[in-house]
Amino acid sequence: MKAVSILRPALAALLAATAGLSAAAGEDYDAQTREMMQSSFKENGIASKYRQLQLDFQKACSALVPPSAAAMKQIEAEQMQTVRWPADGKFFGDWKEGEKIAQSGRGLTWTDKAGESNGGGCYNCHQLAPQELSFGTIGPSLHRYGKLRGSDEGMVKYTWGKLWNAKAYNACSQMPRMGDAHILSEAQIKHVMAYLFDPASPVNQ
Amino acid sequence: MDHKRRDTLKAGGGLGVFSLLVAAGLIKPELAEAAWNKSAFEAKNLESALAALGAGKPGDSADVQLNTPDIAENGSVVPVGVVSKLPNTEQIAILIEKNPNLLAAKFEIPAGTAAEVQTRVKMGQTSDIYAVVKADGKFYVTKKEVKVTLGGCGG
Amino acid sequence: MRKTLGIAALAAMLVGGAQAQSTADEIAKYREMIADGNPAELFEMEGESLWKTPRGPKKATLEQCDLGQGPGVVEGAFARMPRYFADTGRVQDLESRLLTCMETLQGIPASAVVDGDWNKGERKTMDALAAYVVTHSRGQKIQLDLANPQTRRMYELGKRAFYYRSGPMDFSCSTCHGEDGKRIRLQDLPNLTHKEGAIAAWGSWPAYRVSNSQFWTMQHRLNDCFRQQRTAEPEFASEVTVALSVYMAATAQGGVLQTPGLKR
Amino acid sequence: MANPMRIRAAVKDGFTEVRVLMSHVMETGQRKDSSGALVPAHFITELTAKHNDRLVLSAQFGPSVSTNPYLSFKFEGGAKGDKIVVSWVDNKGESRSDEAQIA
Repeated sequence: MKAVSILRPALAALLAATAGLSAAAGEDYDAQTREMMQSSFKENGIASKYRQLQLDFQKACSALVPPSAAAMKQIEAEQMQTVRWPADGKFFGDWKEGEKIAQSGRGLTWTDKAGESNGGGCYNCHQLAPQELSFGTIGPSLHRYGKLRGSDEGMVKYTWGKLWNAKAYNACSQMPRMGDAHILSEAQIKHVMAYLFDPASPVNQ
Repeated sequence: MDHKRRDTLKAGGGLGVFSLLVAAGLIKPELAEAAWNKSAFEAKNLESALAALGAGKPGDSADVQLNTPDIAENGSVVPVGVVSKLPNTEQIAILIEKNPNLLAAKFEIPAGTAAEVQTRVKMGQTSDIYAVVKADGKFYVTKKEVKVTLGGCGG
Repeated sequence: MRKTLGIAALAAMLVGGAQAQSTADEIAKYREMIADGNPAELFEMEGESLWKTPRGPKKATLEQCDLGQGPGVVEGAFARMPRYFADTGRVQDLESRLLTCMETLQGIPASAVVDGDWNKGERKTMDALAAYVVTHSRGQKIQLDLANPQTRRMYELGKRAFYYRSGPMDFSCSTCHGEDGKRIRLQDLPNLTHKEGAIAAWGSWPAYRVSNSQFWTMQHRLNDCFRQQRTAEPEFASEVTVALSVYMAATAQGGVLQTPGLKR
Repeated sequence: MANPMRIRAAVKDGFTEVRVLMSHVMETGQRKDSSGALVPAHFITELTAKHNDRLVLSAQFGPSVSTNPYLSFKFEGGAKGDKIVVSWVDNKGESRSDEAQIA
């Protein structure tokens, strides 16, 4: 109850009365929630109990009050350290493979098996190629990504970094850390890069 | 649940509904239909499906209306309604061109029943749906494309 | 209708152009066409029959089950759940309360459901029983007893669980359900932090899902949300599932139940 | 064993509208289970609907009809309290017959 504890008691009581749902004094709901997020879950297949523990930035971005601007900056700097640039200096693979990765939302659930290659799930949240009507809107439209943004070195590196670890650019981004969290391989990220930038890719039509 | 009636019917084994009803004296034999049209239901292309229905090359008719959405949110359940404005409509069939078996359902419309049915079909992919109607002994057709989309997160 | 307008407005706003508009209109038409004749009715009929059938080691029916409105009262019970039950000393959702009734009245151990598989055995029985009970709250207003301190505690835990990010994809419930007008692929995502979205969600589960022809309870719905969130698996009727249910139902307080629903 | 059908029938403007929900898996025979084995085809093949003793609709289904099939149609006449009987049989010879009264 960090949010309420800094309020003067009278104001807290007023808010409590208005909401009708406020905490009883002395209850540490944050700690109880952390305990519950362990005790209510069990391991199933590749989905281990370890997944219930939070990384520092996950914890900061879960609070009812968002982190301060300074805290966000610090998370972003830390996450930037995780970005691994392509070993051979090549940023682009095959856009056709990239399209398959963008379409597939599979992988890492307790019904998936270890060692299978994961999808990127891009269409879950983004519009990409215009002929695919089934696209999500949690993230911005990426239609004509390369065409609109160009493909100078800065844009290419920004996009690679964003795919590798979106938290390096926006601490509490909703986008998974595709490279850093081992969701996609380096080769898969190259294919997705080609899907975004290649002039022949349907994304840029 | 009426277990007794169900068991009675079950005892009929592989007999069709009609045979059972005839056997039970519930309907007169002359109402009994021919058995399930195996060749029509197992047809793998439009031409052979139409041939098995005895429809040959049906003519297009604006009096046959197909009521479906243009886009189905899920291919497992695609609502299909067929209305025939043709007098003496006696049969309505629904075919899905790109399904492994084209013919989905066939309805016999006795006198006094409206030439208007609604059901739900499965579609494996975006395809044309055909409504084939037999009226006054002649066959008519209308078709419409239904797009099948992927709805969820695919996880 | 709210949903129809939502997706239409959203598509127009984000994409512009006639194509997106017509997609939204046609999806709305699709939903309207399948709305009549919800196969959930088949599960409700089965549930009613199961409710009245003597079962388990004690060969008893569930007709004396107390869902909070007194033994045997089904009418309106779901509209007031989850709620605190003095006999178990816990806040229980419909499914966890049905577990209590099956155990105490019929002698069927909770483990038969908790350790079971979806769509099989006693979990399948649970689906049908839930379909039966929630049908008898259809059209009623969601009325949680938020004055109860135990229920309030569960609300606070549920709210925090809703924002709890973890796992390889850093997701929480709020990733998908924290803003208005979002969708995954073509699927509208209700904003569960506001009343309207919470009513759309809590008020239409449990539901028949056309994509797999199954009837899903809220326990099943939440389980699959966590699966897609890439967390470990929540135990059936565990504290987190009840806490999230209290959070959703409390946010939807006063809204009208349309249970059982019909979903993609 | 098949579960009961849900049959609703109501008179409107001189017609009786009948809506039927059937409980059936409607397996196509093309689907694979989690172990990769084909699930055998299992679907309703024939259906009849009768008003009192008069046949008002007969139908043949293939495996493309959706799981838990829905059907609606209407016929002339019919009065409140009249009996509607719907019967089906599937490709495994299982069958079911249920009745309802016109509301």
